[in-house]
Amino acid sequence: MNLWNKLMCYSRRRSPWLFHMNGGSCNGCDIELIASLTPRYDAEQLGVRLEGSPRHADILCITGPITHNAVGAIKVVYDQVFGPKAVVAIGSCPATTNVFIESRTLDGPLNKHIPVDVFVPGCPPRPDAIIQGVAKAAEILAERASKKLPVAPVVMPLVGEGCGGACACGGSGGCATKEVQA
Amino acid sequence: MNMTTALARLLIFPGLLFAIPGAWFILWVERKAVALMQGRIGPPFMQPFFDFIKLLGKDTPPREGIGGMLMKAWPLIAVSAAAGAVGLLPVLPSSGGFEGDLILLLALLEVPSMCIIAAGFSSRSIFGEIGSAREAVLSVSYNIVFLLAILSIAASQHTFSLETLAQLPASPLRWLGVLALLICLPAKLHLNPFSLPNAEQEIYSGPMTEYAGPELAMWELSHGLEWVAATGLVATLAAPHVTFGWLAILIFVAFSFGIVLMLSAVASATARLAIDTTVRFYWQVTLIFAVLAISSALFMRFRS
Amino acid sequence: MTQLKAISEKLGIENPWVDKGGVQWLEPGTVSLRELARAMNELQARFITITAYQLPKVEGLKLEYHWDMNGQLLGFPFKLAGNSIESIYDLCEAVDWIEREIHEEYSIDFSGREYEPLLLRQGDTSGVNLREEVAK
Amino acid sequence: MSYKIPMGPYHPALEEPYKLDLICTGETVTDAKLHIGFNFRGIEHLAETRNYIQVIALMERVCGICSNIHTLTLCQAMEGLTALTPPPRAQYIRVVMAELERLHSHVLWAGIAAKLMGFKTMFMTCFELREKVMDILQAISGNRVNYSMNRVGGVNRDIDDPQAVLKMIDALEAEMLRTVIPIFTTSSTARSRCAGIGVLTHAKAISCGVVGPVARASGVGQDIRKAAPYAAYGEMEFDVPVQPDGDVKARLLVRALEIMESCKILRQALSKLPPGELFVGDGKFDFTKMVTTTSTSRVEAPRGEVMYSVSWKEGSRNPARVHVRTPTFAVMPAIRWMVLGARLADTPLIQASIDPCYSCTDR
Repeated sequence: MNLWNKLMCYSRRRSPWLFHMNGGSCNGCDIELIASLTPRYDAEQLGVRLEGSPRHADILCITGPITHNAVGAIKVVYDQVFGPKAVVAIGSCPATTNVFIESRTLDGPLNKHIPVDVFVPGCPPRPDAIIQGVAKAAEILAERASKKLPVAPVVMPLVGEGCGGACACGGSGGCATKEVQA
Repeated sequence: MNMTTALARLLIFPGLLFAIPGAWFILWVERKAVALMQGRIGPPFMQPFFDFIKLLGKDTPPREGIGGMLMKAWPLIAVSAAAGAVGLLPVLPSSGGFEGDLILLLALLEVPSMCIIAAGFSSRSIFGEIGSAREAVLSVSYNIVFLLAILSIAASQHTFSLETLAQLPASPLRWLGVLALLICLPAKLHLNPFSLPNAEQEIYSGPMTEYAGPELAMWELSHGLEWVAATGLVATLAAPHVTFGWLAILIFVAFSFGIVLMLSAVASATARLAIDTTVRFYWQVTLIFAVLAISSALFMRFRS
Repeated sequence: MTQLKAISEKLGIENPWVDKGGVQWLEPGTVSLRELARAMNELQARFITITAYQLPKVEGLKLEYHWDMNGQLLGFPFKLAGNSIESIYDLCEAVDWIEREIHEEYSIDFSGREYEPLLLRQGDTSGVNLREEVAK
Repeated sequence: MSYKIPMGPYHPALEEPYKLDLICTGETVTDAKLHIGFNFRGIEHLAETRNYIQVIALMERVCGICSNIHTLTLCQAMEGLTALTPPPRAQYIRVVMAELERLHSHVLWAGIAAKLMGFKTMFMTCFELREKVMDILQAISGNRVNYSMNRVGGVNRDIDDPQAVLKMIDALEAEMLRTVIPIFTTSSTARSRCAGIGVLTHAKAISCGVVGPVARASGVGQDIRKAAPYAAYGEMEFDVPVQPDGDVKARLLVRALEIMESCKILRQALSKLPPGELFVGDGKFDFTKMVTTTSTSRVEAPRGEVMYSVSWKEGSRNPARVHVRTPTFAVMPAIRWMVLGARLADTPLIQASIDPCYSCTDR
């Protein structure tokens, strides 16, 4: 690997620009994504910038269980992002459709439509978990540039206390059930 | 000025070799200053450099036909014009120069915003077009003040040579001119409260919406160079003149730095104004400034 | 209670209100929908919502109209004959979206108004919440 | 020449998808068309397939900002069905949670409004303030967004340390009075973006049936907490701020004053927190043994009145129907009247001034 490639890898890791898309989410993850840019968490320390146009972005952050109405838009936006690019699925919804499982107006999970690189679990994930996921995606971007290989999706560990719906209840609200039955 | 010094000024100092890192530095200072004022830590040093390199490594959007060629050309023209403008700044004492380089500098400084307008319209996106229309309205309104200020400075000291202007002691009228220039800078550099053409919440990224990858990197660079040239111009006119080389550079950098901090502070303390409020503001400033300039000119005439 | 009396007088009926869980209900069949909407307009009551219920097969669909009068929740159930009921959009602007939504979810036809395009799922067919549709 | 500008569905000004087609002449809006449904998850229908415990977890996820309000309203409606009355401590804890949620929602809104005015520093300040509330919410419930505090017949968790909450309220109130309110009301750039913009007249507010802060900013003084008290609101003393102007500034002021009122309510509720049980009815009720019946419940959410109608069928574990009327659903059609004649640059702010929540609207 020559010097230019090394510099490029390093730059990619240091400068992830995000485009945020809501695939029918309840708002929780979206607000937590915004919160991760604010003084308490300040994702700009990692060079993160929330961009207004998908053309400028490197990382596509998608929240929500992917409604029928959102599928087309998500595919269009995915194509509008120029490579190399990565997709971060924020929250349990894009990964499994969460509590909305079996809904007939959904067309999830997300990886049915576009390849996902990083799953950030949680309902919603904490802002620090989101930042961690974005940093991981930036790493994947750099790797992809050097090896030109598809990288298997990464599932981030759950950050913080409490289940918040991210547990293995399969979206049936089973955790609440257990608490009442116990 | 002979060919060698001209090339050296354009390419080495204060031209490209100095100006590009300078542009990245100023972009970083601006982001960092805003972050600190918001109680954040902000981007790491060299962040604009990493952004630039990363954008160079991204895929280039396919562009076809004359429109596509033009779209590719606009950022390059903007970068060269801005770099040329930086090259004209008389940072070093007795670095040479010619009568009328102030006019050329003004013309070159205007090129990037013309390019933005053209780029927005040739992108054929509705948001680009609105952004360009806003940029056009904005540039018409602030440029009157901008040109008036420069003209009054030049006229009061009977020269259109930046070099000579930098060596002459500042007159009260020049301070007035510098103040007017400072009022114009936020609009020229698309900062709050006049960040209309790139108002993300209304029209995505305005004229830049359709740009990506290396082309976007060029736009970022031209924006940084505009910063260097515009703050440099004000610094040249405002800074005291010294004959010692290194000290001159130090003073120039310190003044530019101060102006960047000031503009960032204003930007972080204000909300974005609507276009009609902006235009009204600049017309008011124009009026006040015109009255002041005429009265002080008359005053000087009577005194002499 | 004086409010309820005022409504009764306006509608020209006896006082047949039933209190159930803090809601004052008017028994179905007492008053026509458009008359009710007009009376509510005159009394400056605030329209809240319509709730649609799918009753067991033979009984069909039921709509509950809710108005608020100075904090008192008023309920007016209407059983549907077949699949259609009069629209009160021309009398009450606030009813616009909820009528569109109910048309979309239960295929109920509010006669006398347009509801294209669909509110929630443009380009889809109406009746997404009907149980017969689920079976398919 | 008039032209059409599509705003959205995926627009940087909006956290959520929703489409506003603006017909403009120059920079002036002459007509607007609203399209929603990008978030339509069919929750009402989904609720019919969930049992009486799962449905609470499901309804919590109607909205990520006012998640507690949705479970509160649902649990109240289900308590109406089962004739259970939560113990006094639970009622007070419900008030505390609802008001904490109102605080974080209103501060969040102030931040988003500042962002839409291009006022990034104010946005950051508001979000930093909001983190204070989020800390308390996390300390009480263990989570930042979905608290799962409510259950049929009471609440799940206790408030262990009321003093910590009181301390946070003092800090928040001081900061609001010191920076946020003065800046929004006196900063000339902020004022020029708010005053006289997006006016909804009193008459239009009534005919559109708008609710919550939007109605109160148009001079319609209705608040479910006062008009039909639920939980422990009957025992609280507070005012309902009403502004007559109907513009963005009035909505801003109403919400700012409501933050103050919320602090007042929280202080009362926390100081009077009665001792006792957290919930009743554990094992005493069985939804499958209930007769066919319907119950409604109304609650004043941060954005206005939420109404739930829940009906249960005899012998069923699942609700027969859950209908949710969210505040944004009632307020959104009024956007059309607010943006008419406005400048294009003001439309994002106007649509945000109703504090829209599309995930609530679409369900």
